[in-house]
Formats: sequence, C-alpha cells, structure tokens
Amino acid sequence: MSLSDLLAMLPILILAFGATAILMAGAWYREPLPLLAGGIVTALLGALSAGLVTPPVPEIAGLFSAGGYARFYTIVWSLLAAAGLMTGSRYIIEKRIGAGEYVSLVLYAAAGMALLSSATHLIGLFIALETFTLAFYILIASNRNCALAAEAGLKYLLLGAVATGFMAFGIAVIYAASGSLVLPDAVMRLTAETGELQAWGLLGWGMILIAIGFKISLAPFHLWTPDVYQGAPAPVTGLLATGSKGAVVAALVGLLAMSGPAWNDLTDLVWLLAALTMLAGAFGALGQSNLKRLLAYSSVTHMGTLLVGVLCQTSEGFAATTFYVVVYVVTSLGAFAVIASLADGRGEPMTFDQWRGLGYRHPVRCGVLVLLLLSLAGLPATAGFMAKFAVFHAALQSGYIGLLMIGILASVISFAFYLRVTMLLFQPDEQASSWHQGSVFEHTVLAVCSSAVLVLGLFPGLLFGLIRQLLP
Amino acid sequence: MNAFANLPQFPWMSLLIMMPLCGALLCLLHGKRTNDCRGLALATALATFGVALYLFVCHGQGNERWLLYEDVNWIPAYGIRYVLAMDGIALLMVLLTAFMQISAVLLAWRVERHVGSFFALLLLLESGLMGIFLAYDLVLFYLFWEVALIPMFFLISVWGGEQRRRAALKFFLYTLVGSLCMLVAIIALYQINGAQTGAYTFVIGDLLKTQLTAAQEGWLFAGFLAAFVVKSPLVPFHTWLTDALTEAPAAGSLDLTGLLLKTGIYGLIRVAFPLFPNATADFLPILGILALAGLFHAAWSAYHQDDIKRLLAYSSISHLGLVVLGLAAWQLTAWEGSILLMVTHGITTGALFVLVALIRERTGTRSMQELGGLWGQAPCLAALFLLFSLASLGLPGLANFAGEILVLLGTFQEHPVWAVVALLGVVFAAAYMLRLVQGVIWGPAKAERTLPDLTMREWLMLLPMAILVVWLGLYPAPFLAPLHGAVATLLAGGLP
Amino acid sequence: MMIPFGHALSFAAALFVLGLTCVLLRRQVIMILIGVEIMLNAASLVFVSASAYWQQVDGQVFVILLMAITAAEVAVALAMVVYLWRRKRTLVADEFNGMSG
Amino acid sequence: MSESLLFLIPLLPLCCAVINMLFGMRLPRLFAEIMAVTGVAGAFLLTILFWGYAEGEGTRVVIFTWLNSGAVDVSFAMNFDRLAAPMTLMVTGVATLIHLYAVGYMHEEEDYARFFGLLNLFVFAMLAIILADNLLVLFLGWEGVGLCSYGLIGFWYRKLENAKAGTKAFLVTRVGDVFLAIALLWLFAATGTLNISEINAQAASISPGVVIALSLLLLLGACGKSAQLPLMTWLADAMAGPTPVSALIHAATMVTAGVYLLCRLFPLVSLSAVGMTAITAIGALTALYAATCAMAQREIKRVLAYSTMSQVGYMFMAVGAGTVTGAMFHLLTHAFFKAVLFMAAGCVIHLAGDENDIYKMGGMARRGPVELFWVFLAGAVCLAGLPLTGGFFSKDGILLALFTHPDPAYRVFWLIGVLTALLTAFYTFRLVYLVFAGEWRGTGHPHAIPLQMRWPLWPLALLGLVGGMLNLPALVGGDEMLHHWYGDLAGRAVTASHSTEWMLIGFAVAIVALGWFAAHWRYRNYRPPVENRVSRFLLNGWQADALVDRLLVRPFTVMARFCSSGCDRSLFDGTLEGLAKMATRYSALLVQLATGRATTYLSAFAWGFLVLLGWFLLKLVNGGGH
Repeated sequence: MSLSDLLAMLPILILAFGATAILMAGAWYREPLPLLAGGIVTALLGALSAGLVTPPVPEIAGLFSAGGYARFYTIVWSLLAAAGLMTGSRYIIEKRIGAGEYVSLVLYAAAGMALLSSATHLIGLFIALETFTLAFYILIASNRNCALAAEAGLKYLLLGAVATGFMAFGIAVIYAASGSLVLPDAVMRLTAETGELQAWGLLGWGMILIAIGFKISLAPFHLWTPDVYQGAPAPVTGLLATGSKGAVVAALVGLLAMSGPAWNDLTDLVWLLAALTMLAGAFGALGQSNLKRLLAYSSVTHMGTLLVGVLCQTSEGFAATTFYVVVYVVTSLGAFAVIASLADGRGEPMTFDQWRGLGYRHPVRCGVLVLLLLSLAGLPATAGFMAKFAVFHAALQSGYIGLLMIGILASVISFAFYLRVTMLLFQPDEQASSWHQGSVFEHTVLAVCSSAVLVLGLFPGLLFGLIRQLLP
Repeated sequence: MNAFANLPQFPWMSLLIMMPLCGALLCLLHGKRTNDCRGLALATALATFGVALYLFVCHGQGNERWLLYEDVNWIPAYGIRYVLAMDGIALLMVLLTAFMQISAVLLAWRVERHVGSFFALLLLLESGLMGIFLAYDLVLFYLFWEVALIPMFFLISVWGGEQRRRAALKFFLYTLVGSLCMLVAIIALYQINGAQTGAYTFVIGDLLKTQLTAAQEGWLFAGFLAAFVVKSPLVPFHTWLTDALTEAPAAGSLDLTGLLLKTGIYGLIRVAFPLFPNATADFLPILGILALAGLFHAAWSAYHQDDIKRLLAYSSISHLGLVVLGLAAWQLTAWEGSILLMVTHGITTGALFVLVALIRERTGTRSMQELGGLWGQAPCLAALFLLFSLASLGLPGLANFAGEILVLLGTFQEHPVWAVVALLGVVFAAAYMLRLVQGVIWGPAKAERTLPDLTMREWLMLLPMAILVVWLGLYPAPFLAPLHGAVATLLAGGLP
Repeated sequence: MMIPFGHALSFAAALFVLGLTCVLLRRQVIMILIGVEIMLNAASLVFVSASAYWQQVDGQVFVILLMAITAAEVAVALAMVVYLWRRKRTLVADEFNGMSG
Repeated sequence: MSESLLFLIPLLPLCCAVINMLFGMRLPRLFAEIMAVTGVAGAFLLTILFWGYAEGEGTRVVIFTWLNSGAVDVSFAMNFDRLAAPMTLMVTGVATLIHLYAVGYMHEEEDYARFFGLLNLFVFAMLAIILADNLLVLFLGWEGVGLCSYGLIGFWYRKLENAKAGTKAFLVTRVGDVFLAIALLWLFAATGTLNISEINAQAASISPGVVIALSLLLLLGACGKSAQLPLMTWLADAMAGPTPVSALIHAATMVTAGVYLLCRLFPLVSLSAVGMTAITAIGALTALYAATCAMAQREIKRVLAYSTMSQVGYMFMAVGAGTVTGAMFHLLTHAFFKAVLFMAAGCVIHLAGDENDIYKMGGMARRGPVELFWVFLAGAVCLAGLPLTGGFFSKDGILLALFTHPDPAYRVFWLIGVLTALLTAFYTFRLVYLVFAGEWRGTGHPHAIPLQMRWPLWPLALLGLVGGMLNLPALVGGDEMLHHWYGDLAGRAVTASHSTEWMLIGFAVAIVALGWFAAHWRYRNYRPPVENRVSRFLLNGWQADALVDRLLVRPFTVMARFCSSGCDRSLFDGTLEGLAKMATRYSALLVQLATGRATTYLSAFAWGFLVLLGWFLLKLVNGGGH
C-alpha cells in the first residue's frame, strides 16, 4: 500500500477515521451538538478532498477505482451524509440517542457507499455493501423507545442477511466458473469460449442481481421497503431511501460499463424486473394512506425506471441513470427531511389524517413538499422531469418501447397519488394541528434540496455536461 | 431561422412570459397583505396587456413569417433551445390571453381564502399560456404545456365547488395522459431527426425537414393528436371539461374556457399539422367528422342541462367543434374564420361565465329551476347576459358570427355537406341559448329577492368585452389582418 | 488426494438450498439467522474449493473476509435479538407485524 | 345632397334605437318617445328626399369593409334602387304611423325604453334587408328582424307564455334562416360573390340543377320569415306581443321580408320553372290554409294574423306567377289596410277592456267613438277585396296573372286563389259583424283611447282605400304606374284580352258578394259559437303545433337526454370510473402482498429465486452454456 494509494483513498479515509474518532469521543463526551458538528465537518471535508485532491493512481489496490466517476459519487455521498446528519440532529437530541454512535454510523455508511460506487472488484463490492448495510441495521432500530423501529430493524436485518447470502454465493459461483474476482477479467473469461456468458456465470449474476434487487427493492424483493421506511426514523429513512439505493445503482452502472456485452444475456431478466418494479411500485402507492409508505412505494417505481436506464447499456443510458440517481437522491432526501422537520413529541406526521390541511399550518414546508412530490412525479421545470426525460430518451434510443409505455403508465399513476397528497395538504381542515417548527439545520437542507430541484430542472445542462465527462 | 436569431431586438416575448411570473412570485411573497396582492395582480395583468397591445400595434399588420423570434441555447446536452417565435396567430392568442387575464383578475377580486396564492396561481397560469402560444422548441412547448396545468389544478382543487377534488384530478390526469403521449412522440421525432441529420434539435422549424415513413408519421402524429384532441376537447374526450368548468372557481373557468381550451387547437395548427403533413392529409376527414359529432353532441347535451354553468361548458365544446371543422376544411377563409372564432368565442363565452359567476354571487344558485325574471331585478346584468348569449348563438353583427360565417363560407368550398350539417348546428345553438336566456332573464321572478345591479368593478370587467364583441362583429378586419400571412404560409407548407 | 471440484460444488449447492429452506421454514429469528449462516458457509465452501481448483488465493482471501463480515453481522443480529426479546418476550419473527399494507 | 348620405336612412333608426336602449331609462319619457318617432319619420323624409337616386340603375353606397379573407370580401354596402325605394318609403311611412300609435298605446308601460329601442331596431333591420347590397348584409337584417320580433313578442316577459312565444318565433324563423344561409353559401361557391346584383347578373351562368336547388332553398328561407307553410306556426302565437308590434310585424316589417327576398333575387329564382311552381303552390296552400283557420278563430288578433298569412300567400302566388309588380302592389296595399286593421283592433281591445274574444264583444259601433267603426270597416273592405278598394285591385291583378299564366297548371292555383277570396270575404265580414253589430256581450270596462291612437288610423285607411291608384290597370283607365316604375325588374308583364279581364273582375265581385251575404246571413244576429271537431281543428290551425311537437321537438329532447345522460354520464364517464376502479382494485391486491410478516417477504425472496432458476434452466435448454 503505497502513499499514492492512500492519497487516492483520502476521502474514504477521512470519513472512516473521522467516524472512528467521533465514536471514541462519544464514549466519554456526551454533548451531542459538537459531535454532530464534527461529523458534518468530517463529511464536508471528505467531499472537499474528493473534489480537490486528484488521485495519482487510477485504481486502489485493484479493488476500487479512483476515477472521476468514483470521486463524483464520493462527493455525492459525503454531502448526503452531511445532509443526513443535519436532518437527524433534532432527532438525536430529542430522542437522547448516543450522538457518537449515530454520527459515526452515518459516516461509516457514507464511506461504505463511496466505496461501493467505486468498486471494481467483487471483493470490494461485497465489503462495501456489507459496510453500510451493517450500519443501517443499527441506524434503523436506533430509536429505542419505538416498537415500529425495532420491527423495521428486524425485517431489514433478516432480509438483508439472506440477501448477503445470495450475494456471497453468487460471487462464489462466478469465481468458481471464471477463476477471477476482477470484473472485466471475470466476464472476459466467462465469455471466452462462446460469445455469451457461461451458464454458471448467468446463475452467479442472477443471484447477485437478487441481492441487488433486495437492496434497491426491485419487485418482488421490495416488500420490506414500506415497512422499514415507516418504522425507521425519517432522517435514517432519508439516507436509506437515497444513499443505500443510489450507491448500489452507481455500482451497477460502473460494473456494467466495464463488463460490456456479456450483459446482453441478462437483459430479458432485467427487462422483466424493471417492468414488474415500475408497476408494483405505482399500484402499491396508489392504495396507501400513509405518506412514508407512499414514498416507499414511489421509490420502488423510481428504481424500476432507473433500471430501464441501466438496461439501455448505452452511454446515453448510463448518463441518464446517473443524472436520475442524483436527482432522485436530492428530491427524496428533501421529502423525508420535510417529514423529519415536522416531527415532534407525537412522533412524525405519517397518516393522511395527520397531513390533511397541514398546508395552511406550515405553508412553506408543505410548499416545498409539494414541489418535491411534483418533481418525483416528473413535472416539467423540476429536476424530476429532466431525469425521466433522459431515461425515456435513452430507452427509446435503445428501442425498449414496451418498457417506455409501462413507464408512461406508471408515471400517470404516480401523478395520481402524488396529486392526491398535494390536494390533501391544501384541503381546508380545522382540526389540522400544527407540528414542530423545525431547526435551522433542517431548514437549510430543505432550502438546498428545493433550490437544487429547481436549478437542475431548469438548467440540467451543467450536471449533464459533468456526467458525460465522468462516465467510465 | 438562425438568421432571425442574430437580429438584435428587445426580448418582448420573454417579457410577456416573465412579467406574470414575477407578479406571481411577488403575490406569493405578499400573501398576507390581501389588498397589495389584488393591486399587484391587476397591475401585472394590465402591464402584460399593455405589452401585448404594443406588439399588436407594432406588428399587427406585418406579413412576414415571424413577427418576432428569440433563440437562446438552453440545454446543449440534448440540443434543447429556448426558442420563442411569434406569428400572426400567436399574436392574436397572446393578445386574447392578456386581455382575458384582466377580467380574470377583476373577477377574482372577491376571493376570500388565501388571496395571495390565488392570484399567484392565476398569474402563473397566464405566463404558462403565454409560453404555450410562443414556444417554438418542442421541449419548451411541452414544459409550458404542463406548467399551465398545475395552477389550474390547484385553482380547481382548492377554490372549486363541491366536487372539486374529483374534477381536478380528472382534469389533470385526463390531459396528462394525452401530453405524455405527446412527450413520447416528441422524443421519438427528435431521435429520428437527429439520426438523419446528425444535428439533434427540438426546434420545430428544423424538425419540419424530417424524413418519416408513413408508419412513423402516423404514430407520431397520433401521439401529438392525443394531447391536442383531449385538450381541445373533441368528443368523446370532453367529459373532463364539463366537470372542470363546472367545479372551477369563476376566474378559473374563465381562463379555462377562454384560453386553456384554445391551446389544444393552437397546438394542432402550430405543431401537429406542419410537422406531419401526410398524416394530416389522411386524418383531416376523420377530424371533420369528429368535429361535427362534437358540435351536435355538445349542442344536444347543452340543451338538456339545468346548471347554467354546465350548459355553457357544453356550448363551448360545441363552438370548438365548429372551430375544428374549419381547420379540417383546410382552406384559407375557413382557417382565418376558425382562428377568429377562437378569439371571439373566448370573449363571449368568457363573458358569459363572468355573468354566471355574478348571478351565482347574487342569487346563490346556478339552477334554471330557481332562476328567472332577472330582467326585472337587475336589468343591466340581464341586458349584458342577453347580449353575450346572442353573440354566442351567432347573431350577425356580433362577434361570433364573423368567425362562424367565414368558417362556413370556407368549408362549403371544400366540403359542402359539412357546412350544411354544421349550419343545422347553428339552429341547435339558438335552441339551447334561447332556453338559457328564457330560463334566466325572462319569466316571472322565482324568488322575491332584490338583486344589486352591476357594480363599478363588474362594469370594468364586462364593458370592454361588450365593446369588443360589437367591434369584432362589425369590424374584425384589424384582427384578421395579421392572420393572412401566417395562415397562408401554414397552408402552403402544409398538405403535399 | 483431491476432492473433485464438481462434488464440492454440488455439496455447496445442497448446503445453500438447505440453508434457504431453513430460512423459509423456521419462524424463530435465531433459526432464520442460522439458516443464513449455513447459506454463507456454502458460499465460503465454494470459494475454498474454487481457489483450490484455480490454484489461487483470492478465494481464500474472500473466505476470510466473509468470516469477518459474518461475525460482525452476527454481533449486530444477536444484539437485535436481545433487544427484541426485551421488547416483546418473543422471538417469533411473525409476531412483529405492527406494520403492513 | 351627396349620395353618400344615403346610409342615413337606415342609420337614423339605428342610432335612435341604440340611444334609447342605452340611456332611454335615464332620459325623460317624452324625449325617448319623440326620438323614437323622429328616427323613423326622419328616415321617411330622407327616402323622399333621396328618391331621385333610385331611378335608373339605382345607387350603391359602400360604408366600410366588414369581412375580408381570401376570396371573401364583404362590406357594409347599400343599394337604393327601384325595387327598394317604394318598399323603403312604405316601411318608413307605415312604421312612423305605427310608432305614433305605439306612443299612445304604451303610455302606461314603464319599460318604454326597451320597447321603443326594439321598435326602432326592428325598422332598421327591415331597412337593412331592403337596402342590402350583398346577401350578408341582407342576412344581418334578416336575423335582426328575427331578434327584434323575439324581443317584442316576448316584451311582457313576466308571463312565461309571452317569452315562449317570442322564443318560438325566433327558433322557427331561424330554421328558415338556415336554408337562406345554405343558399348564401352555395351562391358564394357558385358565383364567387355575395353581391346581389352581381349574383342576378351571373344567374344565367349557373347550372340549371343548382338554380332549382337554390330557388327552393330561398323559398324555404322566405317561408320562415313570411310564415308560409310549413314554417307558419309562429305567427299566430306572435299575437302575444303588444298590438303595435303585431301591426309592425304584419304590415311593414318581417312577414313581407320573404316576398321581398324572392323579388330581390327574382332574376335567379325565375330561371327555374320548378322553383316558380313551388313558390306558387306554397303560396296557394298557405292562403287557403290560413283562410280556413281564420274562419274559426275567436280572438280578434288571431283572425287578423291568419288573414295576413293568407294575404302573404297571395303575394307568393304573384311571385310564382312571375309578376313582381303584382306581388309588390299587393304587398303595399296590404301593408296599409292591415296596419289599419291591427291598430283599430288595438283600439277595440282597449274599448272592450282588454278583451280579445270576439264572441265577448259586439255593439262596438255604438260603444266606442264612431270613427273607429268606419276606419275598421275601411280596412275590412280592403281585406275582403270589395271592388275599387286597393285590396281589390292588387288581389285582382294576382288572380289575373295566375289565370293568364301560360302553364295550365296555374289554373288550379287560380281556383284556390278564388276560393280563398271567398273565404276571406266571409271571415272578414264575420269579424265585422261579431265585433261591431248587435249588443255588447262583454264584461270589461273600456279604457280611454288617447289621441295618438286615433288619428294615425285615418291616413292609413285612406291609403288602403285609394291604394289602387298605385297600379291602376289600364282596363279602368289607369297607367300601371308601379309596373312602369319597376321597368325591367317588374317580371312578366300580364296581358289579357279585355273580355277575360272583365269576366274575372265580375267573377271576383260575385265572389266577394257571396262571401258577404254568407257572413251577413250567419252573423247579422248573434248566435253563440258552435263547438264541433271541425271548428276545433281549424281553431288550432290544423293541429300544426301538435304535429311539429311530435315530429321535431320531442325527438330533439329525447336525443338531448340521450347525449347528456346516456353518452356522457354513462358511457364516457362510466368508462373512466371503471378504469379508476380497476386501478384501485389492483393496488388493493398488491398491497395485500405486504402482509407485514417477515416470513412472507422471505418467501417472496424465494419465489424470485425460483423464477431466476427457471429462467436459468430455460437458458440452459436453449444452449446458453454447457
């Protein structure tokens, strides 16, 4: 491990060591705010270092790439961690949760995501995946005086464990068939004899796909999503919904970009998954009467749409997917941040009865929520539209008309349920009780998210240009 | 096109779009201070109208293809440009929009709940409409197309009548399905054209040269049609409109019937027909039949209504049927008639909706069962109601007749049968309109109430409309002048 | 002498399926976790035999990492088990069904 | 005086109308009344002043462009020519007197501004028809007339029946207008212009088949306004309006418009024999139909209404027989005496205390001012066609034209005409006897009759009596003034040997005498009316309304219900609702999958795995690998 490798790993190291340090400090220093501040600073430092320090080597120990793509996502996830900590601040303080543990776990998770997005080696993939999964096991159940949180933790734990099993076995099968854990190499060997993937390779990929399917909740592996989202505290849900999924998709894109045509044998399976996911998410959300569950299902739909972008396997598709990930992360985080900012002694506003008429009690934050929901639905002039637009364009370009139509149907349905919520918010109701006013941190996050949604919606060119350069 | 882009000129059209937008934001910020919002909204509307009027005066007689053209690079990653282009037709629609908006704002004066947001939405809607009428880049067009929906959705769902949520959702989703089909068609066209020329662009003018196979053209045309036909609305895609119009707040239904409906037909004229001439040629007969069906279906349905607002909604559909018929005739006179009829219908029916709102304010009902004898109670109100009803049933010398007769004269040249059948529809129009008038202003006063007659503000709303209705009826020449050039080009560029 | 690769693989496959069956059939959280452990062990078996077959160390490296990760996971899981037991005095997974739909 | 000032003729009434409508209620009543009268009177004087311009080819005045688009270029233009001038003179003149009468008649009405405004507008619209240079302006007047009749018939809107009658008038005439509009469109398509004189000039070049269609369309259009079969049902109900309005509608404006239209486009219409025959036939049938109905009516104004219908039938016959002169001659004389009759009837009703039923009158000769009787009688004898009255000469001219028509079929129409003349004489004198003879049978208390209601009757009565002078046949030493004035517009010159003419005159005299005697014998002494099926059938105008209701109105309403409820509510909305329900059902199913039990989720996992394995095996079978 040379110095240049360490330099290339600097962001990850900052996150990881910062996390550890804060964990230690938390052991005997119980004041939450400084710890939080420390965490936020660490995250921002990580982002900065990823942005400014150009790594001297393209790859780290053959496990992780240090390319622009990886660094881009490192920045995204570090910032996400910072935002997560900000939204979580009030939650920690009011629920008396060990600040040290919380902050360090979030940072660990961020490090994990960053690693995952830059994984080039199956070992790296596996480790990174497990890193933040473990962190999330704890974070989800962190609220010790809430039964639902415990239940959510259990569910996530069980399914996560099984997924890990599948992941490990899938990798094992690939290794057994190819004798390599380095992705391009492995795929190359698998496709050596015949032009297409060997049977075992297919099986291995399939099983990995199942594990990934669990992580980004593709149908039929999505059933845990609503429960966990509902049970987990909103700040954590925000991270879970955005980071853990986005990182996996990022990794997927990276791997595929490297593994090239071998993928073609899997397309029909992925096609099926994407179609199922989009529809399941849309229809599932239609029947919800709880905002967090609704958002969970909506995230399922979005993952399906993302999968379409991935499926295209063209630079168009990858660019679209990356853009979509960023937009989805910003928007979805904002939505959960709104919920978190409203939470008070009674917990978080979830059921539609609690939301009814809230638009008159908290106009600004509900306005922001409406904006974010419309962006999730894909209304023009918001970032969501450009993301959908890009993915649809990619799909059309690669000739996936069927998926495109399903996507259209899904987005019609999504409009239906998002609009139901917006109407609910501005439905005159005298009983509407007012909730917490929210802290400065939370308001900052909301401001950033909403403005980002608008800017990316009106001037997506900036981000698109960047992405086009970064794609591996 | 880019020859125009280089011309140094003041971005009047952007101004038209931006002014209402800024007004909307200010209203949103000053939401608490009710009176400021009212004044602000009115000022914005007036200023916008001023600009529109200025443009009309300066360029109203011009005959070149584009009276104004703005072109800025927007999203290079996809070759999306910010292109606004104004020809005679757009000019008229813009003028109409700005004009109607003043009445809308004045009509919304009485709104009590969340005044700031109401006016903000109203102005946002205006800027969206301006965008639709001016955008010349498909993505920009689609953006405004959708953006115009949102404020209307909120206007209906928050300030509407009893059934407001259902109506709003129906309105939004119904039109959304159409516009998503259009989106797919847009992207596909973009892709095909880009693959051919290598220059990926969404600018309509550049897409005109796309080489399409018959099948492609058919499908893409269908995609665009889905959006425009639903918005127009042609029977049988019209049921959203009757509900939306009935449930919307007064100002909302004014904008909806006066302006938003026109966007569908405008889209046909500006986007669908020029882009797909062959498909258009094949489709025109069907369009004509659909239009006639709509004309009669709506007229009959209107005759059966008791809620006067719903009746007017149906009458709008019927009139728009005639407009579309004129387009389907594909003949210069008919087209100019159609466009003129769009404008006049906007004014007359808009005014009628205003009057219905006033009647509702005074009597608290919209049912013909409970209305009647208005002449004895509020003569000026009744007289205006009569005037606009007569205009809307196409009495010569009043606005709608000018448009209708041109449409019929033109259509008869191409399809005599259509024109004759459409003429029968004119009797139907008389039938339901006279039924309306008889139910509202004649007969004995149902309830012994003393109604206040028109106030100053209401006169301000209605008088300009009344004057315009007579003016357009007797001397529409200045409003036809800008059309000649534009329509001629469109028709010439049109069918193969 | 060397065990044929095929045998090892099929044995591992059987093991994996057994683990999965355990996961599916048992209701106790602990038993489910044990099932998962079995699945993971099947994976490590494949790795070991594969690395033997390919004459590489990568597989064994992976097995080591896998053990470490499993340990961590088990730690978290057991903590969770204790926590759940304190909450509800039961470890039947289906008892925790406060959320659904 | 420059000719461009011609447009003042229609403009004057229009301005007065507009002023009255806008500010009438704010002006002193007297001012409004004076303005209304002067508006029309001024037009009358101007017509006399400008008379010279009508000679020769007449004078065209273009005011400003109305519509211009592509080939269409229509402007507000008027054409003051030989056909228009006498008509204008008559309309303005008669209308002036009627306005004066109205001032008296409506002196208690408080909503006078609307009344006088509409009255003036009515005159303006009629003038627009008369002076129109192109069909579009004519159409404007045509519809305007319909509008004003709508407003005036339903003037007393508080009684819903009146409003309904107005609506009916508008709708029925609108049906006629549609045919006129079709003709208009077709003419434009055929000739490329809407200018009337150009159309007449090009008429010969239009293919005969089209000409037939056009003339029939024009006929139907005329039927609407002139209340001819089959579009006549509105006229009888139009009596709901104030009496001056009835006078205006029947004498000067509206009903004569149809005749005028046919005369205007005579060069076109006359080209098709079929069209001409149709016109004659319609006229003849209507004349007979109306006469029979008039015999059984009980309300004084309804009798007169049906008589109008029948007289206009004569005018149609005249046009059909090819003599524009005859038509216009009868039109003019009829205008005079019908105006008298109506206004006198108005006085009678006043005297009878707003009693309309002639069976509840009687003895009016002694009850009211005696001149009333004489005036009414003057009108009546003209209507009955007593020799030497205006009505006699004009009607006789028409019968002669029919008799001498080369086509023998016209003899039938002539017979009908004669028969109608007989009936006319009978019901006219029936009316006179029932109203004026015998004892007062009514109950109402008479209102005073103001002066303005009396003296306008005299000049009209006089005109009616001596109206024959307008076109005195050469036979009795006249110089057929009107015929010569029209010159080439006059249509077929009616020539017959003196013997035939004398024979016809004698015949006509006999007919009238016969009718009178019959009436005299039946009604000299009052006998209560006989109620039988025939009389009821005639009273209800041959059940025409019921027929229309069954054939048109009901199907229309049924269709309306079907479209609104059947299509929109059930079919379209139903489909949408169905879709929405389906979506929610699916979502309910999907939501059930998430049972909340971890084991379910695990098994979902397993299912997914199974699917994967299945797909994997499929690949193997398809030879994915080895």
